[in-house]
Amino acid sequence: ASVKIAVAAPFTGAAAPYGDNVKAGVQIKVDEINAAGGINGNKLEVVWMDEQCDPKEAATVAPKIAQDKSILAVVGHVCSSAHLAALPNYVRAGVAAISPTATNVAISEKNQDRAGKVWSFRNVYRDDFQGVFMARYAKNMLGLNSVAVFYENNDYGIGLKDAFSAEAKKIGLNVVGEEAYVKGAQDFAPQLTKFRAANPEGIFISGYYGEGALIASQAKQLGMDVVKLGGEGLDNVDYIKLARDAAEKTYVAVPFIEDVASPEAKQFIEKFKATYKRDADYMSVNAYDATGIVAEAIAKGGADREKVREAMAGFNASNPYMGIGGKTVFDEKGDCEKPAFVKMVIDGKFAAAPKQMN
Amino acid sequence: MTISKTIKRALFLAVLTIPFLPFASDYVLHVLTLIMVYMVLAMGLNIVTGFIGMLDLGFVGFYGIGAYTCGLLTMTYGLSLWMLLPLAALNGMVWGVLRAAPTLRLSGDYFAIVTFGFSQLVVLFLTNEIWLTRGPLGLPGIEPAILDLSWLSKMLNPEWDWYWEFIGETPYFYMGLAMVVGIFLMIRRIEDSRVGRAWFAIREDPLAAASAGIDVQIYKVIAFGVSASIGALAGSFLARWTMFLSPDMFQFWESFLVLCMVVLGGLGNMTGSLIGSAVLIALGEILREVLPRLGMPAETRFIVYGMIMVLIMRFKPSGFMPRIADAALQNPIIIELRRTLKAKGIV
Amino acid sequence: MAAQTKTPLLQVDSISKQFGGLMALSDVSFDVMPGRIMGLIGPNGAGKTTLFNCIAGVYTPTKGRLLFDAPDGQRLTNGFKPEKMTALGIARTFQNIRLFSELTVLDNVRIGRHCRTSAGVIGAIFRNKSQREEEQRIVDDAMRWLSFVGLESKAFYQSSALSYGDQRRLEIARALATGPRLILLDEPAAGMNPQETASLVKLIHAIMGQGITVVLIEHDMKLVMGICEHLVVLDHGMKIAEGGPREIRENPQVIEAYLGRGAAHA
Amino acid sequence: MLKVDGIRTFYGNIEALKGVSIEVERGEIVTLIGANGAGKSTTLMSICGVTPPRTGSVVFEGTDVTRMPTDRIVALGITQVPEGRLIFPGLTVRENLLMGAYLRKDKAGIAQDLDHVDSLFPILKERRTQHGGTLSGGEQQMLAIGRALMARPKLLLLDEPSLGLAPIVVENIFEVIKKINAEGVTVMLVEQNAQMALSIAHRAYVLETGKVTLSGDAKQLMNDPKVKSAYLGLD
Amino acid sequence: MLEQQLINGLTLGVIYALIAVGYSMVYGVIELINFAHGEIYMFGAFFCATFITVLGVPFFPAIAMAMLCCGCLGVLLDIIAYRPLRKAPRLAALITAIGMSIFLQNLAMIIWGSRPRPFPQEALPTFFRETAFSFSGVHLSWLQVFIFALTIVLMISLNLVITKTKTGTAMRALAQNQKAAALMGINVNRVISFTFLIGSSLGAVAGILVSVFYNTMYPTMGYNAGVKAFSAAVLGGIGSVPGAMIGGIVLGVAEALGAGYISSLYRDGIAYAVLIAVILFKPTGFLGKSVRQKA
Ligand SMILES: Nc1ncnc2c1ncn2[C@@H]1O[C@H](COP(=O)(O)OP(=O)(O)OP(=O)(O)O)[C@@H](O)[C@H]1O
Ligand SMILES: Nc1ncnc2c1ncn2[C@@H]1O[C@H](COP(=O)(O)OP(=O)(O)OP(=O)(O)O)[C@@H](O)[C@H]1O
Ligand SMILES: [Mg+2]
Ligand SMILES: [Mg+2]
Repeated sequence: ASVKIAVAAPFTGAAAPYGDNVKAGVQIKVDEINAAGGINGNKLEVVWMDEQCDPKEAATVAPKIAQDKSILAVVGHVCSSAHLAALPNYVRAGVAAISPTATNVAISEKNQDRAGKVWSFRNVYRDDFQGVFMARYAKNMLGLNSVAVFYENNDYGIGLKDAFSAEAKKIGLNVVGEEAYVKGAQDFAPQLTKFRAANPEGIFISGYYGEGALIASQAKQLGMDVVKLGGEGLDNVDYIKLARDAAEKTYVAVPFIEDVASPEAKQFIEKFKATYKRDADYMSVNAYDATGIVAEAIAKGGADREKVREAMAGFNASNPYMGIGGKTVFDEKGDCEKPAFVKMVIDGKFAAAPKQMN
Repeated sequence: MTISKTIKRALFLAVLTIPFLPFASDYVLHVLTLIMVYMVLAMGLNIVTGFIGMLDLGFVGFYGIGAYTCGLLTMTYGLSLWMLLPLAALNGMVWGVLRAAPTLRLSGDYFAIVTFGFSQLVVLFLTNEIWLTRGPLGLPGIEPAILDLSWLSKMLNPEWDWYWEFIGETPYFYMGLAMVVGIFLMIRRIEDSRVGRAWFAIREDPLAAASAGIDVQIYKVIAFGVSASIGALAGSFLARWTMFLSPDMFQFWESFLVLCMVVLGGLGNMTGSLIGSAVLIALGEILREVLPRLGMPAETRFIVYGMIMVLIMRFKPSGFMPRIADAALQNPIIIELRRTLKAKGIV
Repeated sequence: MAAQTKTPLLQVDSISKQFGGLMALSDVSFDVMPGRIMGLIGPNGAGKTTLFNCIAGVYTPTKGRLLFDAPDGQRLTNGFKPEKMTALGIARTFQNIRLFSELTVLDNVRIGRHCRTSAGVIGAIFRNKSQREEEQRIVDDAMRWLSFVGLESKAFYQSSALSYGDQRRLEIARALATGPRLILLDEPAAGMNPQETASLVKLIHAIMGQGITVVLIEHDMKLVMGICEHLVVLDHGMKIAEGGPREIRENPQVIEAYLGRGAAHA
Repeated sequence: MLKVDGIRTFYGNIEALKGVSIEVERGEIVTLIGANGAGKSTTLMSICGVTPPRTGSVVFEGTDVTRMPTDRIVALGITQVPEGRLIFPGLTVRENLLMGAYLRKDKAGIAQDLDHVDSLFPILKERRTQHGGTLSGGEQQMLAIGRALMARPKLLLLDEPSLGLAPIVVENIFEVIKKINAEGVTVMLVEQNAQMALSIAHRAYVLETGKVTLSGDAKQLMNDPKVKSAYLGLD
Repeated sequence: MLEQQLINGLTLGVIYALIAVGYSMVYGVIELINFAHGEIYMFGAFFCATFITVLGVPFFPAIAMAMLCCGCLGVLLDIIAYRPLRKAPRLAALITAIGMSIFLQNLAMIIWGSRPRPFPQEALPTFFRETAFSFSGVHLSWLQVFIFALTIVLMISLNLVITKTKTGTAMRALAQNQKAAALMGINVNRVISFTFLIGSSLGAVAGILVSVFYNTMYPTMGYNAGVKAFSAAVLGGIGSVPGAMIGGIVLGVAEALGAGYISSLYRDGIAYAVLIAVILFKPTGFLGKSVRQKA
């Protein structure tokens, strides 16, 4: 016998790399579970649902998932807008979803049914948390006085930069400029040129690693040898590959770092490297953990969506889920708080920053 | 003639019963409703691209305008959908006419690129004017459609409460169906009229049309207006149906998708637009279902999708329904004329 | 002559038209009298079609005045758009046939009725009684003109499937359907054999019979000389002669520039 | 030189040619007359491979060209002045003429032929740099003929060359046709102006609804009562 | 800052121009907005990188090989997708182009994965990254100089080919009337294939240079590039090679100045606004000619 879960993520289209990261994490977890005899003797099966990070596609796959009663829970979606579009279906049909990556604050308000039950969880911290965290880190740990903010004009980028800028203002970190870019952009020179005139000590990159790397390298080309700061969106080895030496002096907030990682985490990292020939990033780690959370909830709740949800909601302070990305504890809104760590690029490699805040 | 009419009626009745059939899950109804949204869009676009022959690459702009008009007015003022539908359509029409002003002189691909730029500007506006649209954060939690006839029922019988919140796919399926049928009939009637003929004349030869006494500019503006209002209508339906909007839903890619539906169906043929939408949306979903069964990963879906599009065009280069102005042939006046001509032995 | 007591239907008053450096028409003047067939002839590139385009509103003349005796009195029509001219009562056909080729023959003529009818979008949607009656009238009128040019039996053909001669007739029918007082025919007999040309002559006489004035561009001298009462000859954008067929045929300048020795006695 | 044998050509399902057979000898002028829609233009297009016949064969100088692509047929020496002129509206008059000489490599010969065309149609020389599309109808016709001459064909197919031309030019055109024929170019001529055509042709074919109904010596056909009434406008 | 922004815009513009030429060429001949051109551009970059990393070919020969491969890919595209539609309505080919673009993009995703990759920098000449010129705080790398120079050379030679050679005139003739072109003895299919060959290999060059310049390539990169290049081509007057160059540069500079001085949020918006304004003012783009059919 087998139990099924769905993974809804972008496997095609412009956001496909993120789906790829998530898929890798999920696959490793699922293989591990099945190698260990499955969940209560049942094989864990995954239904992959491509939604291109497109809200319309997400709203189409969601009822498809919801109607298939053999699917017990959903890992996904990757993008907040897709998650928001899919959400009403999960709430209505009563199937729990856990997103490894969607950080938009609005999700916390739209994920309850009329009885107040939460149907959507996430094992990633919200934008507001890490924005505040990085602002403090920049000011207090790195001693920066002025930063420029470069953000991707999407829900993630805006949410993160808003939190960052607000906190910066509060703690006296001077934000000398805010500029936007769009997904897939390759040329950032005009905005950077503008920044250069204000002479900041650092650039906070509120976006993902693909564009982040280009920003770093183009800043260097323009002669801006500054500190780069970012959220977990920058956490991917491709960042270093693409930015090359311009990646040095980059500080990234991440939910976990190898140095403080558990043995399981280290094992995962090795396995990931062996399978995919690259370093794991936070998306894969979170996806791995999200799958673990779902699997444990199914083990507890059995083949019953409602019970699975209950089991997921049950990961609270007294009963945390211990994953490779650290403790996951859901609050009453399905959000979780996680410790944040800082990684930095040294000699072409990510390493734990010497100074950590907590 | 009469046979096809019977078939059409039977088909319509069959569609009506779909939600009660065993296979009609929420997913199926959702996909069918989605098809109907695209049917409306395709019909709207077909007016400009099929009837007057101007390549409009920015149609989705009106879709977005309609959706946000409806979404924002719902969220801020709680207006009823029944009021919003005409309002959004009107707003779409205003923008359609406004867009016409600068583009009337343009021809061919220059028109195409300006319309394209227009829709990009709409998306940029929706993305960047966060104070109004919440930008990329989108508009989550738009209220579903509500049908409130309690004022009427209270008058009839104080016990009754005719108040329905449209939850689930079935009511939207019927709303969508009503919209498709209504707009289809409406366009078919316009098509088979003085206005429609003027449009076709412009499509075939603008100079000859002008020489036949048609004010080309005005009829273009009318076409833009009608087309835009239909786009906006589809948008306002979408807003209350998906209950979530974000600017990304109105990227230019959507314009191309709708254009593909129109061309695949047959330029200038409304029935074709219906077929085109059904085929392209269904294709995506069928592939989603079929490919994994053939052991192909989710990533291959669009390889096959693209290939099938190419193949359809290869074997149906004029689309499924190549005939233009075919509504006219079903006009009773024309049928009657044909009959008398035949009786007189002239034809 | 009776015509002299009438006002001209159309006055072409020192019209010039320039394309870049090329004077396609310079200072051309003549009157078109109602109820007559007038011929416009001249070598290739003389500016005949350009003159038609000026009269019909496709081009705005660089200089000069066009006066049309519209139903509501004399109108200066310089710069009017083609649809306005059609509405005023000037219809035309094209030298290179321009039909609505994917539409049926009937629809081509129905479109000709456009400027004499009024239904709009709202009317089309609701199809009230007056609108239905108008549609019926449009069809009746269209069929009348089709049978007038002898295309009744091909009403439901796609117009591009017609033979060349029939396409020319259809263009004439479409022009007639606009209810003109003046019709401009640009080489209607081009590509027709003598038999077909003969039936075209009959058709033109019938058009006259409807009280419509005809101006005709044609290179078929037999036809021109046979039916035109009055001729204007253009060469290099200038009027070089005007008068009756006999006069023109013997005008040495016209023979030199246009007719050639052979055709002079055709 | 050219042997068209029982060709049948279709437009979709419409059979435009129902078995047409025509022979042209080297050095001849052969004319093809017939009513509108008889299939004259289609015959020429079938010879050139633009609308290849479904059955039957076209043999040119011993080469079977029935299913050859148009450009290779043209390379063999058949050039057509097509119905409707089909000049290139966006190219200048000069470029249009040079396109006619597309397959030729002899620069000197091309220059010489350009002069020749200029002398035949002086107006084209005047309009040298104007776009083909803005020429008057008759000028376009001259351009189309000039362009065909630039190819120095062995066999010239002319589809209604006198269409839309002033009488004086028509005379001129027929002179030109006679002249180039005398220079050794074989000509196949489709004309509505049957009288003129028959008067310069050696032999003629009459086409009716896709079939050859009459053929023979041009002078003889001119006196055929059927031809007289139907195509010459003489009763 | 202005000098720097102008250089930024110019760099961007030249890149747009480079992609736009391929568009413009194909458009000029068969009036097809070849949407798959963006994908050819992307394949160019991936081919070149693959030849370098997998086969160990040096940089410049790898460019030549990639050009050849993309040229062939373009020709193949024409033969299997567009050629059967020569007589079909124009939009049929457009839809086919869109379908092909979807197909190729997803094919690349399967072959090379969806993740962005760096260009194999080891293979590049080292002087590329060095500064060639600098004035008032503005630096130009040799790579930028190389891109500028190459683009200009390509433009000029291409323009000469199109306006001065027989094949070029044949291309334009073909664009206007294929039947007549065939009657002139022009091998229509061969000329079109030739156009695709040239246009696509130029697309490959563009793809390679862009991914070298930005050190990144990914399967969806053709999408944005295609849109911008198409806009540039229209702005300059579609079908005109120098037009594509001017269009690209105007667009690039408008973007850079817009982002630098007005608002980075409306960066693309400013580019489109300029595009629209120009077209409204000059309805056939900078160098486009409108051939009006005579009445
Ligand atoms: N739009 C235009 N731009 C430039 N020149 C033009 C344009 N239209 C016409 N011409 C030129 O003006 C002159 C007159 O052209 P027009 O078409 O009026 O001649 P026409 O008398 O009708 O000749 P035909 O008997 O050959 O049809 C021609 O030399 C033509 O080349
Ligand atoms: N493209 C086409 N599609 C369909 N039918 C066509 C097409 N071209 C010609 N025909 C038909 O084929 C037949 C022969 O046409 P063709 O043009 O060869 O006649 P023609 O003798 O040259 O006449 P004309 O004197 O009018 O030029 C006609 O019945 C015509 O309607
Ligand atoms: Mg003329
Ligand atoms: Mg013919």
